[in-house]
Amino acid sequence: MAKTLLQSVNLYCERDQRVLFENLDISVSAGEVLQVEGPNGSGKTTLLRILTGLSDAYEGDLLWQGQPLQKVRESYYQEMQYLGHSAGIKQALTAEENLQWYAVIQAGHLNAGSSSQQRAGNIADILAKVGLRGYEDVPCHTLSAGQQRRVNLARLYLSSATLWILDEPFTAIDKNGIATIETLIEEHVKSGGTVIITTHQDLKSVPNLRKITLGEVLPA
Amino acid sequence: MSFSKLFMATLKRDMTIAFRHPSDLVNPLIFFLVVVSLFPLAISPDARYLAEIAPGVLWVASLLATLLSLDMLFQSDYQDGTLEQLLLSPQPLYTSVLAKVVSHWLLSGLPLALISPLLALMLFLPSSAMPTLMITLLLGTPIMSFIGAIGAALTIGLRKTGLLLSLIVLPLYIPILIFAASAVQNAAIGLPVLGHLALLGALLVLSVVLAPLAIAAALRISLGS
Amino acid sequence: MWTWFYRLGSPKWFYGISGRWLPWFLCAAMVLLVTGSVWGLAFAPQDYQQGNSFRIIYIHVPTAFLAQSCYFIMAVCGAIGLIWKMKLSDMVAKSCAPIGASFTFLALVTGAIWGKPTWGTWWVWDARLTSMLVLLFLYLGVIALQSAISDRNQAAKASAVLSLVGLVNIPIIKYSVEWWNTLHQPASFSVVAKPTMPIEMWMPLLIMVIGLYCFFAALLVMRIRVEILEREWRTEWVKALIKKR
Amino acid sequence: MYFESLSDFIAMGGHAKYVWSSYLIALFIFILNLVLPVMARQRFFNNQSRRLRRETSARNVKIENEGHDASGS
Repeated sequence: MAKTLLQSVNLYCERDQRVLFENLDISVSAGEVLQVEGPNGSGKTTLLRILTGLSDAYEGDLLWQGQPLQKVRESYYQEMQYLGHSAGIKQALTAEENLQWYAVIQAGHLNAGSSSQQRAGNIADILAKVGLRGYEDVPCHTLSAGQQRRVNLARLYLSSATLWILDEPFTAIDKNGIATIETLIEEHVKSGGTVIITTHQDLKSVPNLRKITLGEVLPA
Repeated sequence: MSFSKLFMATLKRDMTIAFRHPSDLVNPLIFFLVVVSLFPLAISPDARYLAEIAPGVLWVASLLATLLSLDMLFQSDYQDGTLEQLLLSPQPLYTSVLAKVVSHWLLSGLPLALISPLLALMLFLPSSAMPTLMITLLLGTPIMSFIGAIGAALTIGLRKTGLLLSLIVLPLYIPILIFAASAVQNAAIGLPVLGHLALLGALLVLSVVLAPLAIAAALRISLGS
Repeated sequence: MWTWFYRLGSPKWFYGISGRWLPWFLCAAMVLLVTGSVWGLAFAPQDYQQGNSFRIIYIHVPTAFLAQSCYFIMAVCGAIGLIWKMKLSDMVAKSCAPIGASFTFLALVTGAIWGKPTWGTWWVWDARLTSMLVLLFLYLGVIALQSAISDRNQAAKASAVLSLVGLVNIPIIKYSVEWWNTLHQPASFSVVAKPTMPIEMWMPLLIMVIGLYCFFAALLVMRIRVEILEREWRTEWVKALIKKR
Repeated sequence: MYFESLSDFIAMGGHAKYVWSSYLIALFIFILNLVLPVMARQRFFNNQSRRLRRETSARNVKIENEGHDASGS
């Protein structure tokens, strides 16, 4: 059996005197995809932010490889890549500059041993892969919403993290783009990676898919 | 990953962004200029009188200018989601926070200190006090950036942050104001200022060491809901 | 294990036990405060320089004293809440802020009133009054931050950080203000130092200080109990309490 | 008693307005500090009992509806 990476035990979260979820037990292992579903306002983003360790507005336990997440934060962040709800890029910077900064701050899970020239080459390649060839050096505010989203998604190529946590990655992205990302997820999972994702999209080609649905348990 | 690489990357990023929005750079300076020129209009254009209040006026004005520039520190990073990525980085938050505050100072406090002699002339500050004025500003504005950043980090994502931020931060600025303004006053009447400057320097060291810890904690708290 | 204990066990236990303490605190505070002020107002001799206006000391000094220790308690409890995630500690810190602010305000007002017959003006930029004023600003900042954040836990943590920063700053502020204004009287009362006042002047002051501490404890407990109820609204024991009424 | 008479005591050697106003303001603030938490407590119990009543009535309606559906089908 594959090793459990991230585990939540008896997770409880309330917001504005409303219970979002309770007794939530999640566990994901290597090579698995967990799709979180639920209507708007059911707490999908909240759950994902809790799982990244950003939010601590919960009760219960979160374990990373069997250890409490708060205690192993550093090593968790070496292995975890989160794409949030918001664009995650600076409008004033070019796509390349954005990725360069990310390459440095994500350095814990950057493909090791790359010099700055190699990295520049890498970044150009990566931007080409997400279909932004020729847009490397224009400020991001001139890009369309979908293109900006692609700059953000390009970070997945930059990273060697095992666990990806993706919050609505398909927003504002066209059909081709969706196919590209699905392939990317598929490859990641096949090589032993793990993905936790919220989306309304059907992930047909993705192996080892499990789903959980939030917002079904009404408060008693 | 070395300390300097991470520090420089964030510093360079923030500086690049600021230079692509030049108005953000110039606005605090204009504010400083306008506030300082209000005092002769409100009180009196009499040179002797102005020279007497000049240290206090210059210092209060630069304090307010710093205060108003604080919201550019984290607010836009918060809105576009890069701040949460910074918090999720495996790199030490201390370093990146330090880089952000230093770039804030380079973009707000340093220019203030550099143009202050010009405004001091308008207020007839004795030229013997000019070097002290610049030194106090060079020492004091980074402290204000550091302490202000704690307040800015605590108020991220709240509505109507401007007034709240001033309420939180201004009382903490009082010691800097006292030491710095009285140093300039002393310099103007020919008294020694080394003690004041040493105290400001000590405060600067203290804030460089401690403030990033508080800022990092505050950022995690503010993004944690 | 310990965090679990603090998180779930503590508030209910505290609510129960504090309900039994509260009347005692209130009684002690009442008796001591009445004794102290009657003694101070009617029986203590007048000050040979300031005359009877000096009797304001029995209200001014204890409140000023308490206002400062209240900030200290607030910051320390905030830190405990921040580090060990003790909810009760968060509640103490939160409840300290308005009480401390009101005492600081009282100390300022009585100081100003005392200043009128002593210095001839309502307000003097005296070092101790000025540091009290800054202390009031610090309290108001903490309260403003607390009320601006809607999430309870986040508000508690943010104001804990702010009050800790304030705590680090208070000695610096005090030093700078005293330095700025070296013309000030030495502090007239301290628990450890030998009193310079005659005992019949000094005793009521001590009684007032102890009484005010009891009163402070009672106020703190009252506020914490409300805070516990508001945080634990969904637990069975609070629901049972509500139904009982 | 330090003072000769009650009127002396009230006059406070000419400092009556300062001394008595200080003590009155102190009394006012002490009482305010006592009343505020009591009121907050009252408010909590009122709000929560209203909420409980609302929820129980909502649940009763729901149970009635469900019963109705079951008999109808």
